[in-house]
Amino acid sequence: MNILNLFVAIPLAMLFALWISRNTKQIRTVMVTGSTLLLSLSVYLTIDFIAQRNAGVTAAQLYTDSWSWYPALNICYSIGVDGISVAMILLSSIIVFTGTFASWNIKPHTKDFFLWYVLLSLGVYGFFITTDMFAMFMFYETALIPMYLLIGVWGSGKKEYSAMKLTLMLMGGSAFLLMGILGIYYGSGATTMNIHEIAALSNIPTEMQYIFFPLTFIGFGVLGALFPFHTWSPDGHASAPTSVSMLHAGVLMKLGGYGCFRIAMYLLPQAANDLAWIFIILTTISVVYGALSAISQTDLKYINAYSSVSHCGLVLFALLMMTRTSCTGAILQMLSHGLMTALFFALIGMIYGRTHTRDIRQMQGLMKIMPFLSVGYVIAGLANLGLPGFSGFIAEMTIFVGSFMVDDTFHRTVTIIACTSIVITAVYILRVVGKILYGEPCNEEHKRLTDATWDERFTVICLIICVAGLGIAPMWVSDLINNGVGDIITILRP
Amino acid sequence: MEMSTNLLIFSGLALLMAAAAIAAVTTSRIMRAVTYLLFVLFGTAGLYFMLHYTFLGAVQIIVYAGGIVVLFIFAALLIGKGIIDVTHTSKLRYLAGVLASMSGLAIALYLIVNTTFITDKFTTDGVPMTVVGSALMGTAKHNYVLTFEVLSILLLACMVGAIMIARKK
Amino acid sequence: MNYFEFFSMIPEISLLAVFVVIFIFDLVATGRYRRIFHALVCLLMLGHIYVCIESGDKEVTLFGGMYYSNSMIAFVKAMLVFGSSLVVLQAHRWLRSTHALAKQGEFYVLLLSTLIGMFFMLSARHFLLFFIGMELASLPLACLVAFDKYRHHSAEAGIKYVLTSMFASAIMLYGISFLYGTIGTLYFEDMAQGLSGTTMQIFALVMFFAGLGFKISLVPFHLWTADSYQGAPTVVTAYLSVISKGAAVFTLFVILTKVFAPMTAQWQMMIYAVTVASITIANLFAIKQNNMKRFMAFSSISQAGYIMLAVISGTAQGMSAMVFYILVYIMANMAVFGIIETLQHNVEGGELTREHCNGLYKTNPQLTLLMTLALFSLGGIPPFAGFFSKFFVFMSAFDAGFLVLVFIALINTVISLYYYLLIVKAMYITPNDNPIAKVKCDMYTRISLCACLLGIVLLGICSFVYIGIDNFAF
Amino acid sequence: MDFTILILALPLLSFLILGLAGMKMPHKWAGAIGTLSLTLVTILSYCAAALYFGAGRNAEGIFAPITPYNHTWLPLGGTLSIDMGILIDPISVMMLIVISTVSLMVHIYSLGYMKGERGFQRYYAFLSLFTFSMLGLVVATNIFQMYVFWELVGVSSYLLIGFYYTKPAAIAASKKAFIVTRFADLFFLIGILLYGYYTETFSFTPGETLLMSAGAVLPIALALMFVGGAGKSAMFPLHIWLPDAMEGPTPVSALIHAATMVVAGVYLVARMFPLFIDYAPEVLHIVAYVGAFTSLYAAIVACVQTDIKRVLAFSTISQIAFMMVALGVCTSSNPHYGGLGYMASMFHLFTHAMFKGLLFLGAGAIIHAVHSNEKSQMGGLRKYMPVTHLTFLVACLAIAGIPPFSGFFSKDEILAACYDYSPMMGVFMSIVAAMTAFYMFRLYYLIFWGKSHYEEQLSLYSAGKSTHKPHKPHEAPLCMTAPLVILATITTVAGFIPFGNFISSNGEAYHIHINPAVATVSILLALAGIALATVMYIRGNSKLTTAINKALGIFIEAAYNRFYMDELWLFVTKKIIFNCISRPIAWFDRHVIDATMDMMATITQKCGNIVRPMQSGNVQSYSVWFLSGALLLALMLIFFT
Amino acid sequence: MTIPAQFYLILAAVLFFIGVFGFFTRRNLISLLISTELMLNAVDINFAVFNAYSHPEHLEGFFFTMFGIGIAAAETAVAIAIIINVFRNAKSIHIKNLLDLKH
Repeated sequence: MNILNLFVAIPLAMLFALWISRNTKQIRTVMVTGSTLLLSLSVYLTIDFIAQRNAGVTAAQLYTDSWSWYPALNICYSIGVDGISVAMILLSSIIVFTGTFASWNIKPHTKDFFLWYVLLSLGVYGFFITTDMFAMFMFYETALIPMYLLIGVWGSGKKEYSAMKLTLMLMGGSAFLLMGILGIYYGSGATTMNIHEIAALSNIPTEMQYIFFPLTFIGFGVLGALFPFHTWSPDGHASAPTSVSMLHAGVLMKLGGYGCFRIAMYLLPQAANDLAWIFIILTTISVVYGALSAISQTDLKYINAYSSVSHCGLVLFALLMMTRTSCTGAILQMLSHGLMTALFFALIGMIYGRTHTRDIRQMQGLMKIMPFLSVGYVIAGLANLGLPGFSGFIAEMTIFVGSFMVDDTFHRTVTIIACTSIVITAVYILRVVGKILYGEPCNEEHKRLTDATWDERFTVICLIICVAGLGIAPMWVSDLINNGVGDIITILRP
Repeated sequence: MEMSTNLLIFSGLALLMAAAAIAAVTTSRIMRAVTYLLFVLFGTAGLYFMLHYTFLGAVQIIVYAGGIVVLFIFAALLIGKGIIDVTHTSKLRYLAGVLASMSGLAIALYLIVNTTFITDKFTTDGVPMTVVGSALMGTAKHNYVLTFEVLSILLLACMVGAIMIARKK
Repeated sequence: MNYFEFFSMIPEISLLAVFVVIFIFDLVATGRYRRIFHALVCLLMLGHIYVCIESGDKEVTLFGGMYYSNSMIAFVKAMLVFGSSLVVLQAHRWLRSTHALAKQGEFYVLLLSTLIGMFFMLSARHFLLFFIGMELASLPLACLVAFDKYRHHSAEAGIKYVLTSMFASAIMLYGISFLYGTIGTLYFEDMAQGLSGTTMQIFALVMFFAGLGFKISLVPFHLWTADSYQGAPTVVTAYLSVISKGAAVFTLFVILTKVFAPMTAQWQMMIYAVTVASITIANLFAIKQNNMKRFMAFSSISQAGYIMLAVISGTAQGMSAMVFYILVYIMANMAVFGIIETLQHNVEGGELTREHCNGLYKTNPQLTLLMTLALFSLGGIPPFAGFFSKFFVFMSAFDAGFLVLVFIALINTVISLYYYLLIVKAMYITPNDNPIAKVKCDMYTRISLCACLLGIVLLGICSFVYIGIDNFAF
Repeated sequence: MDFTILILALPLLSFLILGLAGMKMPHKWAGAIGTLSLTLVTILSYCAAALYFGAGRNAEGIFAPITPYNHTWLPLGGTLSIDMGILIDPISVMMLIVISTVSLMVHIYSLGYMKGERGFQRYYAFLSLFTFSMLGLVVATNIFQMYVFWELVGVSSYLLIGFYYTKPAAIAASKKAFIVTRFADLFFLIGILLYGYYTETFSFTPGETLLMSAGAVLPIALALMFVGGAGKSAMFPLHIWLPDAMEGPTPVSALIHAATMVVAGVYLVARMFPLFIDYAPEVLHIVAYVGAFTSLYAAIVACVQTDIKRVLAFSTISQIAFMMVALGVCTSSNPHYGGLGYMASMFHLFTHAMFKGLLFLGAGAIIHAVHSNEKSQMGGLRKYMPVTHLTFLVACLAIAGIPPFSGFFSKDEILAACYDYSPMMGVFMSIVAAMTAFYMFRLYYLIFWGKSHYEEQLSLYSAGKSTHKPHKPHEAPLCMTAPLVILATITTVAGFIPFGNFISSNGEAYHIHINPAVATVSILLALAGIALATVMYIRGNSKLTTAINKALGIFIEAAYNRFYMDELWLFVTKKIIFNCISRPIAWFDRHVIDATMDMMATITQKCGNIVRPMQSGNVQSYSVWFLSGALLLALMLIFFT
Repeated sequence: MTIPAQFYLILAAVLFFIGVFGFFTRRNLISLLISTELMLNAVDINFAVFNAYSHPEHLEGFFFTMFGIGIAAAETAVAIAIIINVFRNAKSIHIKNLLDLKH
């Protein structure tokens, strides 16, 4: 029995258990049990993975296994993880776990909410554990579609429009992606769908790579909020319910970066090298543009969504720099951004749940009313603007140092441009903190509001611990990632 | 001589059929249209006779002229005689119809004229009834007992369906 | 004169036996025996699935090469019988209604006769048998479309269907006549040698294709579809959209690859154009539809376009992808139609529109969920079967080198997703004070819906069905 | 020296305790925990200094740096990694002493100053955080660790400035401080990246060969780093945040914005000094010019401000600029007198921390007494607050450069170094020094001399012209005056520390020589400044003052408004960046990019309408389509194959 | 010497497209049906002619024509039944009364 299968099996079991559960208590029991199991399983996986690495196991992928699925089409259910996937699985587990608590009191249709929620996480886990392009693509789309209902039914604001836009744009992206995947499969001689075997073959003709690299990269890039395909993000995030925003920004957007790296760049290395400059320009725009857009927003979620555009842009940016350090930084940034944004969205959701507005012009002095949430918000903000001691700092620094290792004017220039985002980030974060948390409460109704409840506190504290933990002791996770990145980088930069 | 007689008969038939066909699709009264159709069907039977397919000609007269046209007449009478068919309701649609059918005709004629079919195997022997009978009843290649049986199912089903639809209760 | 050859056509003869049994039962049974009529038909048909599959292990060529059957064809027949059984299962409630009750027997008879016609269409290796099979499959269907005699819409749908059908068969026959004229035979295996792709043959090909395009309802031969689907009784619409279409697609594939093999370049180009048109135009229509059956009509046109992606490849892979697609399509579409059928009894006027679906989730959560899954499957969303079938179809077309076509189709999936989501949105999101009251399904419908649900969820994930199909291909 | 880890650990621990559990504690406990940990830190720092300097010089005649801890924190690939460790060398030890002393004083002082304030525990938590960060900064073993703590220092400063988070001015000031320094840090970061890439290490002492290969880039990297330092140390034009930062509690201003954090920039340059002097002397000159200009600018502005904390803030800017100048005028020609500026700068850093801390704490006591920052609310306070008055006077004398107070010695060395560099620079800086004396004594007189605001108000009240009974100023409690006295003592005697023995540019010891010419000139100038101030302000605003004000009207107005630098910055940020860049981008995103996506949907919908007539419901037109479609297909196939 | 086969084919084509023309332009259902009969009839002629002139070895065209006539009869029967039903429902067989289902 391969431990990785449990990551698919547990959500499946949860789906079934949810299906038969009758009341809220049972639903909560199922969710807490399931997500705790998943979390402990991923912690175990991480520890065991590191232990195996320390014991000198050098295979690129561990826990590999493969079952033939559609033999005629060379489709297998192949699984295996390297450091990157392990880190991502851990991240997903944390977000799923905390998201469960963040949606403790979700209404109405609690059961269905969690059904779709678990289906989404099933897709996410599946994507990270599989190494077969078909299975990856399947899980990828499985993770996308529940978003529609989660936003549409349980969201707020112009949720129908946002949900539709988000789904269609992401599905449009996956249309590109499917082209890319088929191109890779047939380009490599149609003998296998396993990404590692394709990489080992490395026989895709360069002209084909030129066609399919942009398709694949844009396909994943849409989910990674690549400029100019990012516009689903602000609307989608603004309308989504708390835990869905968390999961979406925290994990789902990471699928994009992961996919870009794992499939687009890994399997199409020549094109990645030759065409990277186009996407570097786009991602640089993403980084600065997202941050600048965030400055003048007035809706908390919009601010954070644009901030996500900026930060996720940085992920893709770093990946395209294609140095070992920058790619490690990119993965770190995924982790860090996942945790921080989840924290942010959780807090915004909690604040919104009380004030019923997200307009920063209508809130003031929340620090006095809800100190816990406000302090949490300040911490999240500081983490987001890259304060040392939090995860954002190590990720950004690794990225910048790594990107600076590419020694030519173009890359240097864009790196410096991307660096400016750290200043802009500070501007919009502090603007919000100053506007809504500080000052005297301006709204009489707000004065009667209460601070966080226990489940909310739990969510926030868990996430803060993770963000700080990653920021204070980055070495183990950096090592973990570095190993995984190395194999891909050797292909990209032979 | 023979040729010219044939040609004469053919031309007569062809002209008659074409004229009757045009009349059938342009006349404004249904009964007349049915009658013109009957002319065309008889003309077709005549063509079959010219091809020495006498059996086919007989079938044509019995089934078409005797069966189908009677159906038409019944229907026309049932629905009420004197239904006026107005041909020019929408000019645009009419024009589109004319254009489409004429271009279709043009293409078909062009292709027919420019394609060389094998046409030298014509004999005046005709088809003996025994050959027709055995082919209709045989199971070997170029025999048609299967289609015959399937057609019988088709007729049965259509009968059931038509009666079901047409009967009053 | 070996008339025992008739008994080697096991699926057809047994189906004919069922036909006769039902026909006689309808004539003689009265009173309480009639009550078991429906159950009897369902059982006989389900039993017939077994017969079809059993017959599939050997290859038979009968009547001097006019009839041919192998495991793939037997499987497709079984699939069609299965789909028809679903239709019959769902028809129970409708057949109980006063107008239909008197014609119950006719319904079964007509349905089975069309099924027999499709069987012959599938097994035909001669254009005459093919044509008669096709007519047998369409003419009684016209009666079924017009089955609700007292409903104007049903009659209108029926007349539109039958007139278009006759027009289409005339065009098709004209094409076939020229094929015959240039080749001199109508046996499939002999025709391939005589084909050389002359202009006349191209013309004949297109004319022939137009006739089948009518049955599959491909653009531009599709215009009858929406009207007939809307007007016909819902079960008949379901039958039209899945069974009739499935049989026609398979036949088209066989004829294109067997007969028109020398003209592959030409027909591929033809199907290319038709596919692009079908998917795109049907999608454009579908986003504007409000009536659910009409909407499903356009959805089915678009789906037909996707099936064409498998046809265009003309390979074994394409064939298995196509059959698998049809199977999955049967499941998903039957689920949707089953729900439409169930719901529309509770709707004033009997025409289900999207507004009626608003807020359905509150009152009928299970039906809503099934509907959602079915629509997701139609839209190609994993982990439901539709995703797999779509992926395989794309793969086969990609394999054959139609990259741009695949891309266009992929972009269109986004549009199609949009309109499927519109319905999901109506059911889940749009608020409604008076949603359709809680509906209780009868047992037959419930069985069929469960079968559909199982199919939607499991057909993709469990690969043995596809593997089985793949073993039969060519 | 292993115990030095405690110097970092204790404040961190106290921060964590206070931060996590502080809200549940009574105020006294919180203050006790903070102060106690700082006391221990101070003791440890002095021990470290004693042990380090007591161990004597090594064979090369220098105090060898000790690195008791250095661990990889974050490997960055290649030879690069971020290390965390502790570096003990003369300047870091000196900084340890400065920070722990001032911080301890501030901790004690705050017990009284902040008594009863809401968020008292939070205040101590932040103080501990700041102390931890600042200590971490000075003991950094490499430039990246420095950057890490640099950022932490910035954020603690942000938190402390915004301590009174309900006050709009405080919020704005904290934001401004953080963003301006962050902006400067961007350059610092890029400098570090350049430095790291070319020298293949982040350590302060890269290998010679690597340095040679990095030769061309090194000055750029160092210049960028200086920009970072300039931001933190409030050099023109990045100084704008510092005066506003006075919105924080006054002890915080004393600690962060006078004594310690703002000199981080100077410390940075001093830390990189060996590289500056050997590889980028031209950058050093830039440092000198920037410093000189800043010092003049700040001195002019300080002369006309009315808010006492602002005066002190500009005086801080000016004094830090002195230190920068001192570093900038160093040359590599002569081991000692070329590096005199370095020593002088460090010396001034030390003495300035003490007397400026003292000034701020004194100002705090005054504000505490009169509940205002404005000079107009003060006057004649010497009767009411004798201790504060005396200690304040000591500090003023020190900053003005009157012997035997410590400021004289350090400033004199700076001036000497300036004269060595170029007479122009010397004269220029001497004038600034004179202005320093002038504005400090202007401040002193306006606070402690002249008519008492309290008495005026009282007489108005007793005459019935005012309904508001004024509050009588009173001397601060012991826990506030004690730090004043301690710092005054240090200020008085610190000048006699043989600083050159401990700190010099190349590590070798030497004796400080007072250059009699320079000393005389500077004393005379200082006295002149004091005399002018005395004439003008001892009795409040004299006629002379009014006359001068009139003569220089516009100029004074401009100076009072800090030469509109803030407005300029505001224009750039608010008008240009916010209104002309950010808003258009946000607009562009919604109305162009997003609209394009929406437009695709709309076009699809429109196409849906366009094709609709095709489905007319007329079976004949269906057939027309049918046939035309078939014919078109046929024609297409015929023509294209 | 016989009549060229093309003559027959041209005649059939003319008849066929006259039928098509009728189908496109007539306005009542029975006329439409009559037009389709014309078309089917033309096709039958084609088959018979091809059999007689081009491929007389087997009787494929012959039988096609024969079965075609049968099928045409069946089609007509069904179509007329439905037309009668339409008439019952709408009291008219004019095509303009059959426009309920559209768009």
